[in-house]
Amino acid sequence: MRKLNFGEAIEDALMQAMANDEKIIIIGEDVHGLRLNLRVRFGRDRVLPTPISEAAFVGAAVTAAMGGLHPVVEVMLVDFIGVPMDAILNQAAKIERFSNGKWKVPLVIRAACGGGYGDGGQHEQSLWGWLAHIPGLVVLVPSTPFDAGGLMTAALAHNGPVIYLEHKLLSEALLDSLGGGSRMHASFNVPVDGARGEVPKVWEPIQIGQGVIRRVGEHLTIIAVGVSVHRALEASIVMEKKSISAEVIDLRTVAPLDKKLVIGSVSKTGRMLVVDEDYQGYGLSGELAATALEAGVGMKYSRVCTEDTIPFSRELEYKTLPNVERIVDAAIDLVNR
Amino acid sequence: MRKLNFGEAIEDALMQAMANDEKIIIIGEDVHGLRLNLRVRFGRDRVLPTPISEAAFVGAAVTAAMGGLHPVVEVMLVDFIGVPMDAILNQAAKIERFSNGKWKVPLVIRAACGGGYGDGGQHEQSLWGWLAHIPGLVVLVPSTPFDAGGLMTAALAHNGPVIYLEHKLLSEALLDSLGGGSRMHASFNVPVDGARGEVPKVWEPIQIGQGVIRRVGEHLTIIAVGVSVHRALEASIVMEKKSISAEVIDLRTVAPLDKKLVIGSVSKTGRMLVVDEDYQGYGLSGELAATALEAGVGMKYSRVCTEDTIPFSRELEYKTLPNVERIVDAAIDLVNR
Amino acid sequence: MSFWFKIKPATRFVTKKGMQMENPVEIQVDTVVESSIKTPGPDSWHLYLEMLRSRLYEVEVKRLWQDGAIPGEMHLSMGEEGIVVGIVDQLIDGDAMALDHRATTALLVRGVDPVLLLKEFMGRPDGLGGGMGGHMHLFSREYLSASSGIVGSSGPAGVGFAIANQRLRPGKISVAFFGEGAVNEGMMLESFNLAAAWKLPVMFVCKDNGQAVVTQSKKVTGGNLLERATGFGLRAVEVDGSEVEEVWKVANGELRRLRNGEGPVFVYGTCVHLEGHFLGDQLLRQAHLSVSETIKMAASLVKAHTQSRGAPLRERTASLRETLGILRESARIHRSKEGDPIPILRKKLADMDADKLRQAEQRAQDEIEVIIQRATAPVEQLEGGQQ
Amino acid sequence: MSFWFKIKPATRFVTKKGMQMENPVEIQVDTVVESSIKTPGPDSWHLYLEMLRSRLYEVEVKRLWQDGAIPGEMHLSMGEEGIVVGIVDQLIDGDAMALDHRATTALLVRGVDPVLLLKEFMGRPDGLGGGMGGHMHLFSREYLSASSGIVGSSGPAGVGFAIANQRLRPGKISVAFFGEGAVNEGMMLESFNLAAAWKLPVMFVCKDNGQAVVTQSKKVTGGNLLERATGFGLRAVEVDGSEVEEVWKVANGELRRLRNGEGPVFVYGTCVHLEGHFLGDQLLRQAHLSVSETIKMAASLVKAHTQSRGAPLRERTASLRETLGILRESARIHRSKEGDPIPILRKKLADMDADKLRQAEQRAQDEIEVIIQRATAPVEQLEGGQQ
Ligand SMILES: Cc1ncc(C[n+]2csc(CCOP(=O)(O)OP(=O)(O)O)c2C)c(N)n1
Ligand SMILES: Cc1ncc(C[n+]2csc(CCOP(=O)(O)OP(=O)(O)O)c2C)c(N)n1
Ligand SMILES: [Mg+2]
Ligand SMILES: [Mg+2]
Repeated sequence: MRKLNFGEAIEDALMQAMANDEKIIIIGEDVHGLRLNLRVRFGRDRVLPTPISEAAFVGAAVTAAMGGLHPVVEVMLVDFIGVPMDAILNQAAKIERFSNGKWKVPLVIRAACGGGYGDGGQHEQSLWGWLAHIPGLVVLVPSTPFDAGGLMTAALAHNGPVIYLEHKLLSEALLDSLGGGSRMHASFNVPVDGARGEVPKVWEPIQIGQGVIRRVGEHLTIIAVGVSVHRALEASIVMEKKSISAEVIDLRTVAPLDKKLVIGSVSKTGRMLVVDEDYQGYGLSGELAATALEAGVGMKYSRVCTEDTIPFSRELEYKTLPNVERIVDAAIDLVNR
Repeated sequence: MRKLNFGEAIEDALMQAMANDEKIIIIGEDVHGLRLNLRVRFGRDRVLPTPISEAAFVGAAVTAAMGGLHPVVEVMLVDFIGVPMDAILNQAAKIERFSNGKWKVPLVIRAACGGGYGDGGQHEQSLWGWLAHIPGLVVLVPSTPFDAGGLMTAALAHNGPVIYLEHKLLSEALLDSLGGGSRMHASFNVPVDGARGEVPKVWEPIQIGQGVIRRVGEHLTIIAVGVSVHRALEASIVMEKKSISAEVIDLRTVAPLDKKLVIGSVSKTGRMLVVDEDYQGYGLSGELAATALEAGVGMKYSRVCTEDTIPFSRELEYKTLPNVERIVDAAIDLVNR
Repeated sequence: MSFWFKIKPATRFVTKKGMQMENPVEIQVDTVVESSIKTPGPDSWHLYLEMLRSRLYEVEVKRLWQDGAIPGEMHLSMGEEGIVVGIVDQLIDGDAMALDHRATTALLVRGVDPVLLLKEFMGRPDGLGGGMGGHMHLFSREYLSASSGIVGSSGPAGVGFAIANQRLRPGKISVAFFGEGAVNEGMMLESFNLAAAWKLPVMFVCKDNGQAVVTQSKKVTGGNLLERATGFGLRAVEVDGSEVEEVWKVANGELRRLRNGEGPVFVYGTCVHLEGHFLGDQLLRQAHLSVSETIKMAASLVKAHTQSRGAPLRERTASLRETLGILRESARIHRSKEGDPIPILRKKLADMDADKLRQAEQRAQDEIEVIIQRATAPVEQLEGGQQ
Repeated sequence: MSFWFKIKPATRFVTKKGMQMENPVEIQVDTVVESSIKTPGPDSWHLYLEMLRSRLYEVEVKRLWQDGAIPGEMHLSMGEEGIVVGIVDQLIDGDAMALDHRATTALLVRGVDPVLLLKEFMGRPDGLGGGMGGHMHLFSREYLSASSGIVGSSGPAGVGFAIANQRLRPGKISVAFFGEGAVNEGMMLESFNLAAAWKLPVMFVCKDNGQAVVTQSKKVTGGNLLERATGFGLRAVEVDGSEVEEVWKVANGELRRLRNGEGPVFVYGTCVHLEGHFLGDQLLRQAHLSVSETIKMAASLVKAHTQSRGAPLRERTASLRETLGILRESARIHRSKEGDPIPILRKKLADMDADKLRQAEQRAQDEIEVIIQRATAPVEQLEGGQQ
């Protein structure tokens, strides 16, 4: 198998999908620069740089999809998704329902997400659990190049609106431009297995709603997405030395949830530790608790999430985002309860 | 004590607060009609009808607050809050943090919420759990005239951004205009104790973050806000006949949660049933599960929420929103687990 | 193509008011007047009947709403038929429409089945959207038409349809309808710019009825809307919405330009709100208040006007006067019906051929009755027969 | 009032480059040139020094960023000093500022402590926002100044400050700064309308540097921005951002109008991006690519240009040429530094009094050094001394 960087994998999957399906177009700010290769290959008619008008171009992408295209509309950072939120909340997510299933909205909303490179609280949010609250949306968060390409392929095979989030710490080009990777002394805690890895020659879609067990363990189940999966894996190695055996689930899809996988693992371990870079309250971490309880699975439960606005200072940022120490501490605490 | 309707109680509380505090102003669409009494009393300088420009006037309300005013900015229906979402997500909720606590944003964002009068999926949402996901926001949802006035008073005493949601089924004027209450044959399942009730002569703030036990019971704890509180109470009476004794908690504040009250009650009953008119996934109902589990309280858990986009048809709408039958069924199921 | 064409099969039932349709005699509908698309000028008879049918249909919608058969809000398009018919009449297969909360006329004229539409208003499972959408959320994939209850959202929606048409159906265009209040909504303004920058085949149609709910739009709108559109690089033209033939003519030229890829256009038309903002509009009701209601409303107003602490008395009186002024103005427009496009054209046609007019009107009335009967028949009765 | 006035206590240290400040001799700062607020015309020396200090400060910011001492993105205001200084120099107590992602110059000129500011850029706990905000989220309650990283948000923010000032501080105004790219953002456009409708004392200042990240704004903007503003009922004036004195004069008249309650204004000024979009800007880097980088980038491009299935070859070449054109143009502007307001005024002053200029510049240089030293001193050393 060939190896690609995370961002390259996404581009590669898009390249293959766009070659096969003329209905796929890309819309977004600066895409003539950000997606230069796609623009050069597929032409200016299919890769459309926009004005800074997220409400209009995301709204337009919804009806462009209804009119027969399959747009990939880019909202640079998921932090900016409040700007075009109505188009997502009240249009994209609801039109299939309103039309009684007669009219679908095949649309990928792509955005960069996540923190850990010192860009402050308006540029490092995750918001996947927040978006998942809206019925009608699929929310995808890959953690490896393999999944990044496979989930983009799946998103483009899906006949409905999909939020596709690309973590900046995994994505070389984004980290370079937003984190200032060009300088000598900037250093980021990039998970190597997330940033580069093996990918198939021809992309196959990964089943939406299917998580994966990244590590088998006995004492507790750690559930995460994106960069937090790698933090959890790193923490698991630390725990191993303390004779704690952690199972690590990578959800890959935030909505719909892979309930079976979660319930199965937690039934076995009896403990759930959610590691979520999105805000803690009223989001993914709570939903996972409810999911197990609804299935009648009792458990001990803990979570390591982002509890408040992300501070700019690298030190405070480190403490605020889920990190290996916090995960290890929470796991030890949970196992000893 | 005098009695007022729900909407009158809010107006009355605003009337008293505005008389005491010149910094309070009202901003929003049609407020010269909707808040006519306030405008006549306090003048056109303090009750400002806007163009249909939610992003601008909610954004402006944030800096108006920072500049020394205490605006009550109205977003007619909470369904429309996607339009000015950036001002809430990235400005109002974050500025106190960004300024390291030096600059506060005393701002009330008022909106009508909730369904049950046949207005369709873009006009009947609740979204309180969704908003509560954003760190830095207080989210209030009163269920009685007493609480409506008391929580508005509290909102105006709070030195930070508050989302204040007014349920349309409780609010005569809103139901009249949006549900067409003027016609002969329109009928709505309005909870009488919510729509009209005793209120104090002089309004006192209700402690933000303090829920209340509306009914004491033994077998399970039902947790709700807004109209669902009344549905839960009605369901409790039905259950009583089946020898099920339900405790009913009215959270009143969605964020911050009254964890103590929740944990105390669930520790006692061992069962939690969340009744939430907001969407089920990744929201309040999950957060309540997590809250109890984090405190080490094991329990049986179930929820009756809005699972999908709210249909327009009265019949389908009834089935989709939490109703008494669904609550009773879920409670029986939970008690028999 | 007349709008009831979409009753499937395309039939008209000979029936009498209130008569049970046990064994209706089916007669193939002959369109009263041929579609005017190919004619050099507007066909006034045709346009009149399109407007009239929509009006009659909405009269029934109003009745059904008032009877409680239609839930929720109900915004009629009564008064804006001139603008809508003058444009939609000329749309063809592949053209798209992005609609606001007053979608009825546009959908009817475009050809959407009026029975399915009315059933959707009533929330019936056999309605256009299976009762899932309701009157603010109407979708016809066949006619590439979508409505939304979010003010301003028809701007981006029109742009999106135009993007799709530009690529998949060259020569086909999209039309976005909205009120003057929506032109202060950011997403609408952004979509003007986007359309201009990308030279999209979209016609933005602003139906200015002067009011947005209880707000007089002039008071909250800076500048002039035609200049505003021009400031985004849009071509901007003005029409008088009370003159459907004029609208038709202007639209005819503009549609040709659009189909030729000459870039977007902003069409600004004035019109009236004949039924207030929505049915049961408080403004209209308050203008016709009962004595007890007046006293009740007055009581709290009097209190607000006199209580201690507040604005100076002068200001209190001024603000009261202002709102009462809006009430009165609204009632005046409602009473005068000035600007209603239907009587204006009717007078002209009556002068031309009063007999023909009477007959055509009777036919339209009959057709509406059939539609209402079919739409209000119990669900069971139609199963099998309905697709 | 010169910008380093806010170092508390207002002192200047006699020091030499690199010297340790063990026992610095404190000298009361005498403002080099008196504030020009009360003078009938602009004080060119004063304006020049404001610009120069900001420039020198940002040169240091750039160095610190490149050294890794400042994390994240860093958008400099280098090149827009002419517009910013010409306006902010004339603001007074109670005036407010709504700022975008290039807030440095405005905050410095307004009087915010440059040491606290720089510390915030570095994310230090003793920074302006305790390291919580960072360079895109800068807040000074004292100066009613707030910045945000959300493009377009300074429009509504400026409006809100103006609402507060209109009520609480009559005669005090607000200024909103933003780029030309932000004028396509709906919230900005809405705020133009809101300001016009409510006749708010807000100055909207559009700093047009022609570019928004890698997008040439003209290509995605319909119409002309001055006409666009006029279409919202705003008064609109144009300035040349390379001529700070001209900016000052225009702003002087406009500020007077604003303070008199004559309604909002849109000030449109052209300027340049001297440091690309943000530090480390890929455009600038790609314009100065190393050989290996060029080949790497070229490899994927060559592939995209030649692979089967895709656009016709002509179109592929055209789109490649277009993007390379943007790169080249960006590099050209960067190299030429045309439009930079600082050398333009410097030349004039050098002709007037070269000695005075040299001395003033030396002083400015010294002051910046002190600021940098103080801002980069370890946190411990300052505790107690710092408030
Ligand atoms: C985003 C949003 N804000 C507010 C509303 C409430 N609302 C519904 S219709 C309307 C007035 C629209 O005025 P206009 O665009 O002139 O259309 P008209 O009703 O006059 O035809 C308002 C404010 C809404 N539906 N959506
Ligand atoms: C809502 C939003 N969309 C996109 C961005 C990303 N972004 C940051 S600066 C910028 C360009 C702004 O251009 P302009 O307004 O001209 O200001 P300039 O950077 O040229 O000074 C963009 C697109 C953002 N920060 N916020
Ligand atoms: Mg209107
Ligand atoms: Mg720019």
